[in-house]
Amino acid sequence: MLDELRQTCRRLLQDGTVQAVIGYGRPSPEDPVVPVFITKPEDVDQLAWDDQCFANLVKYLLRKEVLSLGKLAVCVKGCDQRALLVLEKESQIDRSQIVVIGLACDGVGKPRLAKCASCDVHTPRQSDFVIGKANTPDAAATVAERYAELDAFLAKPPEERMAYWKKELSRCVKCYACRQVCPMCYCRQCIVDKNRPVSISTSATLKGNFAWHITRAFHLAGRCVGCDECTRACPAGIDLRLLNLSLAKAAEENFDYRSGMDPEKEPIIGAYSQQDHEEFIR
Amino acid sequence: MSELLDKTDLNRLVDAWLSEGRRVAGPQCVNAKDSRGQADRIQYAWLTKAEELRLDGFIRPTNSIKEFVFPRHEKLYGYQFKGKRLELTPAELPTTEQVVIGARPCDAAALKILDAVFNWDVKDEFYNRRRELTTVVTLACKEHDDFCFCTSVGSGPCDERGSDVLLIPIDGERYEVRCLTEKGKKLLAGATTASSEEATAPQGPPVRFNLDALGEFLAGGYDRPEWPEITRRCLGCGACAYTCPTCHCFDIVDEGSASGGARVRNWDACQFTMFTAHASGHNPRSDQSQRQRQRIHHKFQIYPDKFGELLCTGCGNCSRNCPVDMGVLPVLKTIAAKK
Amino acid sequence: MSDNIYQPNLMEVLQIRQQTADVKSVRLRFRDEERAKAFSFRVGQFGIFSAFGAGESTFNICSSSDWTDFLEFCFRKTGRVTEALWGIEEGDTIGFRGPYGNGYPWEKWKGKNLIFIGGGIAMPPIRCAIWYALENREQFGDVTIVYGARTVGDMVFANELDRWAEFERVRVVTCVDPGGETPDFKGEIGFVPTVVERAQIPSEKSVALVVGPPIMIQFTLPVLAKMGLADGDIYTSLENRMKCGVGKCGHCQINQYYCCQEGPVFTYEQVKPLPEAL
Amino acid sequence: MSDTNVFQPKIIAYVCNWCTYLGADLAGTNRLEYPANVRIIRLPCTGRIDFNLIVKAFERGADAVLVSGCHPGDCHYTAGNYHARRRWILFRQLLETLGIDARRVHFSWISAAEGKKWQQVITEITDKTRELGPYTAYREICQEC
Repeated sequence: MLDELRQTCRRLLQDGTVQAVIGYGRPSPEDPVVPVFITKPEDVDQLAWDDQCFANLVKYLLRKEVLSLGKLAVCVKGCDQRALLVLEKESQIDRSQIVVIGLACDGVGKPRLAKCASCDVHTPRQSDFVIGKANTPDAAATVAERYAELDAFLAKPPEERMAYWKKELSRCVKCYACRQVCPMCYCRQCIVDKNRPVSISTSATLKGNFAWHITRAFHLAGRCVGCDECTRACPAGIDLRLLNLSLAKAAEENFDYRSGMDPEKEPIIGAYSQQDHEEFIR
Repeated sequence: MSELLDKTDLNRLVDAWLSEGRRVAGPQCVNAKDSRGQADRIQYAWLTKAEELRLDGFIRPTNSIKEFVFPRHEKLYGYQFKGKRLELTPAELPTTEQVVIGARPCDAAALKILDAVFNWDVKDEFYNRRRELTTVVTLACKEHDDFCFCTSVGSGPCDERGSDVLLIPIDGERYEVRCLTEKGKKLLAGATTASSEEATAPQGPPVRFNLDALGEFLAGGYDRPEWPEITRRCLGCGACAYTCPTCHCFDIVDEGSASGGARVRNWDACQFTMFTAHASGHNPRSDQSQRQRQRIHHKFQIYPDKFGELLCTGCGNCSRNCPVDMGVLPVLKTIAAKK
Repeated sequence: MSDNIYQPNLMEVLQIRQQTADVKSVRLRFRDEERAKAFSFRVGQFGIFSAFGAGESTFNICSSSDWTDFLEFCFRKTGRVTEALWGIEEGDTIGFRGPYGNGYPWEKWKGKNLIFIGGGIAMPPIRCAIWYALENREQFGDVTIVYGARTVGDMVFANELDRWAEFERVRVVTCVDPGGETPDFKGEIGFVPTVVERAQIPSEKSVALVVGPPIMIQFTLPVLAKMGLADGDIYTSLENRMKCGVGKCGHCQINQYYCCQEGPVFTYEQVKPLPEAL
Repeated sequence: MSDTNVFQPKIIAYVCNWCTYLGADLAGTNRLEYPANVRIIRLPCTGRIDFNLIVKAFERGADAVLVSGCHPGDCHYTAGNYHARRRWILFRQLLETLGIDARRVHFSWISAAEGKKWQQVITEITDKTRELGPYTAYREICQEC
C-alpha cells in the first residue's frame, strides 16, 4: 500500500498536477509520524502510513503557510475526508483545485482510538485516488451504538455530570490546541480573540473554560465530523469527544444528519425546516 | 555518608506537611483517559492527601511546576468606581507555604532560569513572593523517553539547579536525600536516616544535537530561508508554550464591568496571531514560521545573551504535547544537522 | 505606590483637545501630590495608560519634560482601550504608569542639526522632541520638521506647526497624500519619503528622527541614508504592541530587543538587520 | 406582595422586539400583573439570541432564563425563529451533557397579542424556579478564581 501511495504521489509531482503533497511521513526513521509536505518527486520516500497517522491533514488546506506551496494534494483517512465535504459546502475550499488521495484505514492508535470502533468510513469516499483496501468492514452502527459512550455518561445524574466537567475543565489552560487542529475552526479572528466586546473571558478560570468549551462545541454543531483531533491534541487530556458527540447525536436524532457523509444533504446549521419538532417550546 | 528516606516515611511527611497547613503539589494521575491509548495522564496538581502522589510509573508530567510560581491566571489589583471617585485595591499576595514534591530536575532548573527575567532591573513581587514560599523537592529521573533532551542543553537527570532537596531513587522503596538549601534542610530536618549507601547517578538521554552548531545557525541572522520549511506543520496553538517549564509570556486584561473589577494577568504564547498584532492591523510576525523562529531564537540565543542561561531545560514537553510532534526538539535536530 | 510594578498612578484629566476626527490629546496631573513632584521623565519615553474596565495601552508621553504641571498623551480611537478613553471627560480619573523606555539620546544630539520626520498619528513622539529642542534652542543647530498626513484634517497638533515655523532657524514642511489637500493648503502634496527627498535637507552634522507607520519608516530610511546621513545618526521610535512595559511579558520583543526596555528609540543601524522591526 | 424571607428568583428574559416584547407591553397596558422577578432584555429576533447569552445570564447570577419570540410564520425577518428553534434543539443537548439544569432554561412563542400568555408564562416560570431554589451550581463555577 505504501509503494502505491509513493508512486501516485511521485507521478502527481512529476507531471506537475500538484506542487505539494500533504501526507504523513517520517523525516528520519526513528522519528514519530508527522505531517509532511512533499514538493520534490524524489522525497516521496519520506511518506509513511501506519496506525500512528493521527493528524487530520485537511486542516492544512486552510493555512496560508501551506497554500503558498501552490496546488495541493492531500492524503486523507475516511474520517478526515468527511471534513473536506463540510468545508466544500461552507465554500472554504475549491474542491476542483485539490487532489484528494484517500488512504484505506483499519483504525489508528494502539489501542484503537474510540472513534474507530464505530467507524463506517474505513474506505474514504469522494477521493480522486483510493490507496489500499480496508480489511475491517464498515461498522453498520446504529445510533445507539454510535453514541453508547455518550449515553453511558448521560445516565449519570446532572450534578455528577457537572462535577465531572468542573474537574476536567479546571485543567484547561486555554492553549487552543483543540481549535488549531480542527479543520472546522477557520474563523479569521476567533470569538475569543475579539475584545469589543469581550464575550468570552480569556482567563483560564473555570468560568472562562466553561464559556470557551460551550462555545467551541456549539460552533461545531452539525459540522464536527468526529475526527477527534481535538481530544488527542489536548495537553490536559480533557475528553472533548463527549461534547462533540452530544451535538452529533442531537443532529442525527433530530435531523437525521451526519456531517460530511452525504454530499446532497443541506448542512443543518444555516438551513431550517418548518417541520422541526417543538414540544419543549411553550 | 548519605541521608536516606523510604517511601512510607515520605508519604507520612507529605501528610504531615498538609496537616501543618502547607499546600503540597506533586505528580498525580488526573485520571484522564489518555487519547493516545497510553498510560494514565500524570500532571502536577495540588494534593489533598499523600495517597494521591505518584512518584513512579511515568517519564514526566505533561505540565510543569511553573504553575505554582507563575499561575495561569492571577489578579494584579482590583479597581472600584464610587461615582467619579476610583479606588485601587492591591491583590493580597499568598502567605501559605507550599511544597512541590516529586518535581523533575528539568522543572526545578526552570525556576532558577526564570528568576532572571522576573528580577532584571524591575522586580516582579508576585513571582518572587510565590518563589520564596515554595520549597522544591526534586526527584531524579531513572528513565527517559525519545522526547527528553536535558543532556543536550547542559542539564541532566540529577541537575540540582532550582531544587531545595534532591531525591535520588536507590531502589523501588528508598531514596538518597541531598538537602541543597536551607529551606530544604528545614523542611526535611530529622526525617532522614544516615547511611553509607549512595544512590548510583542515573543515566540521562543521549545527546540529541550539537549546541554549538545550533548557536552558529542562530547567529547567522534572522531571515534564514530554512525556517518556513522546517516549521510548516506548526498549527499555531499554545500547547508547547503552556506546558513548557520556562515559557513565561503573559497578557494583562481587565475583568469585570466599568463600575468595578480586577486587572488580571493570564498566560500568553508567542505562537498566537494576536500576540504581536497592532491595533492598526500591522503584525510584525504575521507568519507562523516567524513565530516559531522567535520561539527558538528567544530560547537559544536572545535569553542566553541577555541572562546567561538557555531558556530551555530539555524536558521535551513541547514535543510531547504538540499535536503534530513538533516543539523544539525536531527543529533543533534539523537545524544542527543543516550545517 | 506599593512595589506592585503593575499598579498605575491615579491621574486627574485636566484638559482634552480633539485633534482630528478620531484623535484626541489629553492632559493629566497626578492626584497624589508627592508623586507629582517626584515624577520626572526623558523626552521620548512612553507610559502605559489605563481606562479601567477596558484595559491598558501604550502611548508616548508627548509633552516636554520641562513642563512639570501636566503630562500629555495622544491617541487615536482604534481599539477597546482607546474607545473607552474616547469617552472620558475632564475631571475623570484614569491610570498611568511609567515612564518606560530609553527616550531620545539628547547628549548625542547636542550641537547637531535636527531633522524631525513624522507621519499621521506618529506626530506626538516628534512633538515632544520638537518642543524640548525649541525650548533649549541654544543647544541645537538648525531644526527641520517634515510632517505628513493622509489629509489636512488628519494633521495632529496642526496649530503648533505654524508656531514652530516662527522660531529662528526652523524650517517646517508639511505634506498630505495626493487627494488629501484642501484649497487653502499651502504645504506639499505627496508621500513623506518623496517630500523628504525633494526638500533637499542639508545632512552634515545632522541627526534624523523618523516616526510613523512601519511602511513610511521603511521607505524614508533609505532616502535619509542616500542624503548622506550615517545609519547610526538616524533614529526611529518603534511603538510595538506592549503589555507590561517592564521587560517581562514578551509582547514587545523584536528579535533580540525588548522594545520597552532597550527601545522604543533605536538607530537605523540597530533596526536594519531586524526583519520584524518594520 | 413579597415578604422578605421568600426566595426571589432572578429571571432573565431574552425577547424578540416584534412579538414577545409587544406582548409584554400589552400585559402592562392591560394591567395584567406578573411577578417582577423577570428582567426583560430586548433583541431584534430570536434568531439573534445567541446561545452565549444564556450562558452569560447564568454567569451573572440568573436563576432561570426565558427565550421567547414570534410564533413560527410570524417572524418579521421571515425565518429567524425557525433558525432559533433548530439551534435550541441542538443546544439543549449540550446543556444536558454539561449537567446545566435544563429545567431553568425555557423557550416560548408569545405573539404581540398574547399579553395574557406572557403573564401566565412568567408566573409559571417564577413559581417553578422558586421551587428549584437559587442556581448556586453555576455561580460556584464563576467564583472559583
